[in-house]
Amino acid sequence: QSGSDSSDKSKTITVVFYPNESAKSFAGSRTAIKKAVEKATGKTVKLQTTTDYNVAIQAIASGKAQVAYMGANGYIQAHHKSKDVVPFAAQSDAKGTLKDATYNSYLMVQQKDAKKYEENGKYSIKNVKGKKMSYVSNSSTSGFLVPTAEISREFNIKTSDQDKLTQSGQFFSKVLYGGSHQGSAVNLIKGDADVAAFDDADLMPYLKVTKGSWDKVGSTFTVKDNADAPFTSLTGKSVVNIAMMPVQQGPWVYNTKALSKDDQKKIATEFTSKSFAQNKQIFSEPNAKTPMMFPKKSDKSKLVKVTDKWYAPTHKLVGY
Amino acid sequence: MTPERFFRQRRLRLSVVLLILIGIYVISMALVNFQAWASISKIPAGLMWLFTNFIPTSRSISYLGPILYQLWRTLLVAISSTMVASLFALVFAILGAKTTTPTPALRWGIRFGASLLRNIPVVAWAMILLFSFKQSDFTGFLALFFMTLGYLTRAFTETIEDLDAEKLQALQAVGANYFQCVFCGVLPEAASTLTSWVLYMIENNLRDATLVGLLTGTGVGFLFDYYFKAFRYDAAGLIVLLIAILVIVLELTSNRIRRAIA
Amino acid sequence: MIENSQPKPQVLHPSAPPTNRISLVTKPRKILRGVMLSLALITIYSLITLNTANLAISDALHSLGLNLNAMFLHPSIGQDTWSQLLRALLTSVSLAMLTTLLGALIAFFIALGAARNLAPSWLATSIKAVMAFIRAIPTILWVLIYSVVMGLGASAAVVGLTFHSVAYLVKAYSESIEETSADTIEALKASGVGFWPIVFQAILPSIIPALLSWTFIRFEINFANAVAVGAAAGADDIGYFLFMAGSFYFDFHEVGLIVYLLLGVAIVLELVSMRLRGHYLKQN
Amino acid sequence: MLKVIQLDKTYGSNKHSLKAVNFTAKPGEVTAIIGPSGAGKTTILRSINQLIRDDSGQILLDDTDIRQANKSELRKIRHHIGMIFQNYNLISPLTALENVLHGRLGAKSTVAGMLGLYSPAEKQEALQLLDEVGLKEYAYQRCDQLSGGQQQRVGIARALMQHPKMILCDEPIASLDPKSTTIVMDILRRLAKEKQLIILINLHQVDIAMAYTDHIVGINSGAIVFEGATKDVDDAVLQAIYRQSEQPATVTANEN
Amino acid sequence: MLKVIQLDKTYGSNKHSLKAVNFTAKPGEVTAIIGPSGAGKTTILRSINQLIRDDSGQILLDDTDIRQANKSELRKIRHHIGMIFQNYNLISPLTALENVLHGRLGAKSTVAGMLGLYSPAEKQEALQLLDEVGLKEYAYQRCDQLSGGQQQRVGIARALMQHPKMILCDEPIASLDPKSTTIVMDILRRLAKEKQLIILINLHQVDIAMAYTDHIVGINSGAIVFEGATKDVDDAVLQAIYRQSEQPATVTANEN
Ligand SMILES: Nc1ncnc2c1ncn2[C@@H]1O[C@H](COP(=O)(O)OP(=O)(O)OP(=O)(O)O)[C@@H](O)[C@H]1O
Ligand SMILES: Nc1ncnc2c1ncn2[C@@H]1O[C@H](COP(=O)(O)OP(=O)(O)OP(=O)(O)O)[C@@H](O)[C@H]1O
Ligand SMILES: [Mg+2]
Ligand SMILES: [Mg+2]
Repeated sequence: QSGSDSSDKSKTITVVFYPNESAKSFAGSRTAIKKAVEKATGKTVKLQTTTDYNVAIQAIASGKAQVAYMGANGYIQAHHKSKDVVPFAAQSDAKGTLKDATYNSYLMVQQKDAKKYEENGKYSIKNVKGKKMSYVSNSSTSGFLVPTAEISREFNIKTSDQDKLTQSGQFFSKVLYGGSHQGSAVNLIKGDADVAAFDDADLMPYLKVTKGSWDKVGSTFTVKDNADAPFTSLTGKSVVNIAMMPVQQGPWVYNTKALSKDDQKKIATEFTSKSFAQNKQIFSEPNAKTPMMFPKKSDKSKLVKVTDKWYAPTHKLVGY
Repeated sequence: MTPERFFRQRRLRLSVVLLILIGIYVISMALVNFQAWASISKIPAGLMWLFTNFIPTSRSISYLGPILYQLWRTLLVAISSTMVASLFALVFAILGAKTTTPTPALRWGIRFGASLLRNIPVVAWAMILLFSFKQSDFTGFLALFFMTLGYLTRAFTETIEDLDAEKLQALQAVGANYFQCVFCGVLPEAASTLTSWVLYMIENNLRDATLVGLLTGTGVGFLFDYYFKAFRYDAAGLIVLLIAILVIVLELTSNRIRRAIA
Repeated sequence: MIENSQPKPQVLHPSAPPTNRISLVTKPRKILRGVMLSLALITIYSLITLNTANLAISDALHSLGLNLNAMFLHPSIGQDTWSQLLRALLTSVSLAMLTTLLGALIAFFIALGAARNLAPSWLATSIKAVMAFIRAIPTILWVLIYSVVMGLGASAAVVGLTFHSVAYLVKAYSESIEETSADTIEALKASGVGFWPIVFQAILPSIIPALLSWTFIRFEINFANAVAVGAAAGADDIGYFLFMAGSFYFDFHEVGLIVYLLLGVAIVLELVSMRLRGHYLKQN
Repeated sequence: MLKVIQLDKTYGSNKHSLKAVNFTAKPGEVTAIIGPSGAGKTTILRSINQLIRDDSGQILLDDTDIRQANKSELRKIRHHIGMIFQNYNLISPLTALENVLHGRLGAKSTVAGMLGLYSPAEKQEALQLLDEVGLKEYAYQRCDQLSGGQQQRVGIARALMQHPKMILCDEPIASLDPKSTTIVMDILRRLAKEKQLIILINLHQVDIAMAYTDHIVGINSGAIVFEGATKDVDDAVLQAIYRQSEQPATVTANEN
Repeated sequence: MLKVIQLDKTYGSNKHSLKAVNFTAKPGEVTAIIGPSGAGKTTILRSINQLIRDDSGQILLDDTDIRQANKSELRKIRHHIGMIFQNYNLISPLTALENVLHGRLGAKSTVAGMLGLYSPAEKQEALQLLDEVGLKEYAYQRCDQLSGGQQQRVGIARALMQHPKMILCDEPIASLDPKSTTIVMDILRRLAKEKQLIILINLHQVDIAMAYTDHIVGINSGAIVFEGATKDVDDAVLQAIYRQSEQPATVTANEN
């Protein structure tokens, strides 16, 4: 196994992907990344997909994998386990900077119930207490961590009491887990939940904006007429976002103990280079049929250098 | 036929079996790229890692209340699903066992059905049940019920097939009919084995809580998942410890019960 | 106390109570009934308190019908290719075979120490307790542990899954060993045969049918486990495709197809196991 | 009256176990089947109540052919045929009393039989029978805790519990001591006379056969070599019955 | 020379199965233990090779007390004691030949024993022994396909395969026909004489005991009631051996 000896001199470099980025459709992007790393370092690269967050995080933290692409929350966890895990690149915003390098997590309600959460024309989450809540899964950043943090802030719940938000019959009358962003949305649209948490990226294929925009609180979203399973029987139903939280883009990280300084530099340079951003296998064209790993919002979209400092907001959310 | 030839044939057969097994081993090792020695040498390290990371701390003791409550709920679901499933399994097993089946066609049908239930993967169960039956205890119960039914039907069938056929013949010779043979012969003869299977399945269902956690969002399986994914390994370790204790207690009780009814 | 033509000994009648009511209920039976009754009561209690989330059965069944229809009546290959799927299926089968083979081999020897009719009872009890503990640790945790110490990949999955196999098979094997007739073992003991020859010449041949059926049941479980957690360790097996199709793309059709593939393997297995068992059980 | 006509039986394909067996057993008489080990004695008995299906022939019990009976008829017929086995074949986790009561199963409704509901009279009778075979004290003991001889006697009581027309005994006294042997053979002979039962016994002990039976069927390698009154059995006859067959038919080393 | 001195044995707590049993068996002689069913015959035999641990007493074989032997000594001693069981106790999925060869296991190294490696001479001898008990044709048949009598003879061959100093037989002829009985008893008697073996046989058939043995031990309810030369056994002695014990000791209906 490549990672069996985690010294600087390791001949192969293992790159591990989160379940999300392990998707089959990103196979092309993964291969392109492999080639890029091989070209930069001259070493053999091994790609490793996984279907379990923990496994990916432990792999990079323990140095069995040298490079990983993770979510912001996962990075914080990995960094907490081992300070050797350091971010070196993240997806930029449309302007090619880190300023708005975020995506959105929502708390949504059904359109017919939206009124109940409106006060003087402004939506708030004051009324979510005692409702039926649907999360994605307890390992999700945008479908769990960020929403619970938002609710805790609103209701002044101490960190040590946050477990209350996760189980039925405490803060919420009922807590459901959709298992995925889609599943959480289905819970809401079917009426099993009153409030649901999910993000924009995962629902874009199924929902269209019918009022407002993806970036505005109080917008209305409707299930597309040609939506695939599990939305096939739910077409035309509408939901409203009553809260929107920015989530920081996840970083590319390496384990500084397991990767030589030289290789670290070479990889960071390659990833943030122009040619990398122009690789069509990695950054999808604006209207490409099959999306690649990173969407090209504009010409300036690219990977930019990041440090642990930039993730301070997420550090704060997680609590360490 | 001389003894020499006989034993040569024996040895030949044994060697063929061994060769096949070694072949399977080598081929699958190559196919999945498994490194035997490197892996075996890492086993102690893994155990060390487990014990250093998953030791419950004083902090995790404070979670004891909710964990015990969920453990209790899970135990209830495990018991009830096993009991209901074992009723059905018993009927299917009697109808499906070679020695007691009314018609061989039924036997194949039952074996096939049981195999189906056992081999539908967790992900598929989740898809089948979750989208239709919502996330609730009942859905968890259903999933456990079906899986248990698959295993118990097979186990019961084989238990019954292993009984001494002559003893059943003694009852047939008395003129007992099918049901009487079953109730007065098969069941008493197999009772202790069947009971130990039921008790074992309860234990198994208690452990196999991942699926239930997924389907119900409650239970000790959910809690484990929650702590595990939140990297609160001490609490997850506490859960494992409690499950282990409960499983051992169950096993001891089940041994005592088996001895008492044997 | 054989009764015969000789003068009947007086003492025979009175010892038993006047037997107007003869009860057939013996103590073990009372215990069995007690156990069954309490389990039944627990079952009823938990069924009553079961949270059904106000399930509308007709809706649920309707939707179940739709899903099953999509899965099993309209399976499709989705975005994958047959060669990808079959290759992954082969990996899963290999994983299961490896873990079963390793597990069975290791478990057989440990089981000798865990069988009460062969080993001292303190040893048997402690081995069984350790095995119960190993079984209590979820499979995914074993896989995680070994991906941490060995790195991601199939090796971690194999070692992780093997742990459970061993723990399970030790229990199963040791109970089979305990069931071998004490008399046959005694017959060899009586001629001064030592432990190992008895194990291989008497016990092993007698319990082969039981071992076979346990090992095959475990193969099935290992196959299911390989599918469920193999992908977590990056073993690139059919579990990865199932996870993608199921939890990622919600492609009921492809899930259906993969389930069919898995069932195909299971049925081949079932047939092999039935034939082997039949071969060893045939007496009459 | 039991008439066995041209009974033939082959196990598997390589061995003729019964060859055109013909004999008759009368009510009120004890008939012994004697012959060397492996001659087919057990096979004959099991064919009579169709525990094994023979290949051809007729088995007439009071002029109805048992071989032609359908399933439910067979059950009724079997209820009138008690059987005592070489290996006892008791349901071991149950008590002696319950095993004896099993003799009533054939006469009970399905449900009553399933649930083991026996009338007080039946229980009393079972106890009485156990007493008769000298096992009263063991009525509530599990059968697997009894000695071989004790188990055999439970089996006899079970057969008697059926109120049978005919009793088939497969070496019923093999594990009994002489005293018990006397008792059992006495009971069987008395039953035959008093209730006009047909009693068919496989025996190894020629002396017992000579002392207790009325009619003897001698069998060797699956073929009847003698049938007649016990008093007609002389040394020549015994010689014929127990003669070594030259070559054990077509038996070959089974390679399995 | 086998000397059993003050052997006592209690099963569980409610029953005295052997009470101060004393007797002697000499090489070159066949000694029979006779007594009613449940008297404790089997218990004595199993105590002798320590298959059941007795409560107290001494068992001297050539002046070494078997009861004092440690584990490996016991194994060696046992290898010189052949045993033939009431229920045959063969390993049923194996062939007759293999079961006979098991008699050599006690003399083999662990590894050779584990793998069942037998020398050609041993195999030849096993076949020879099977021939002697009349089962040559069945050497390659699975034991569970043999009749009771056939299985019993395989058991005898297995004991002979041990080249024993002493053979313990628990009702070895219970399921044998008279012819086989004669053969087996003849073999045993011949072995006793030729090889100066100690042969101890539990028997139910008094006539066989009278015809084939030199020495008789009579037991009733766990106590020796007679020991002496066979020729000294008369009706009074038999009466005493098989007499009804007044009250079956403390046996009560066991609710277990
Ligand atoms: N299930 C079977 N399969 C094959 N052969 C069998 C089977 N049962 C019995 N036989 C053979 O049929 C023949 C007759 O067997 P059977 O049991 O009737 O003999 P038996 O006269 O009762 O002998 P014994 O006195 O030893 O009990 C024997 O040679 C035996 O090997
Ligand atoms: N394992 C046991 N537990 C309790 N009691 C037993 C056990 N084995 C035998 N006994 C009792 O001990 C007594 C002697 O039994 P044993 O088997 O030695 O008799 P036996 O003389 O060989 O009888 P048989 O001629 O019927 O074989 C019997 O009353 C029996 O019920
Ligand atoms: Mg027979
Ligand atoms: Mg005995």
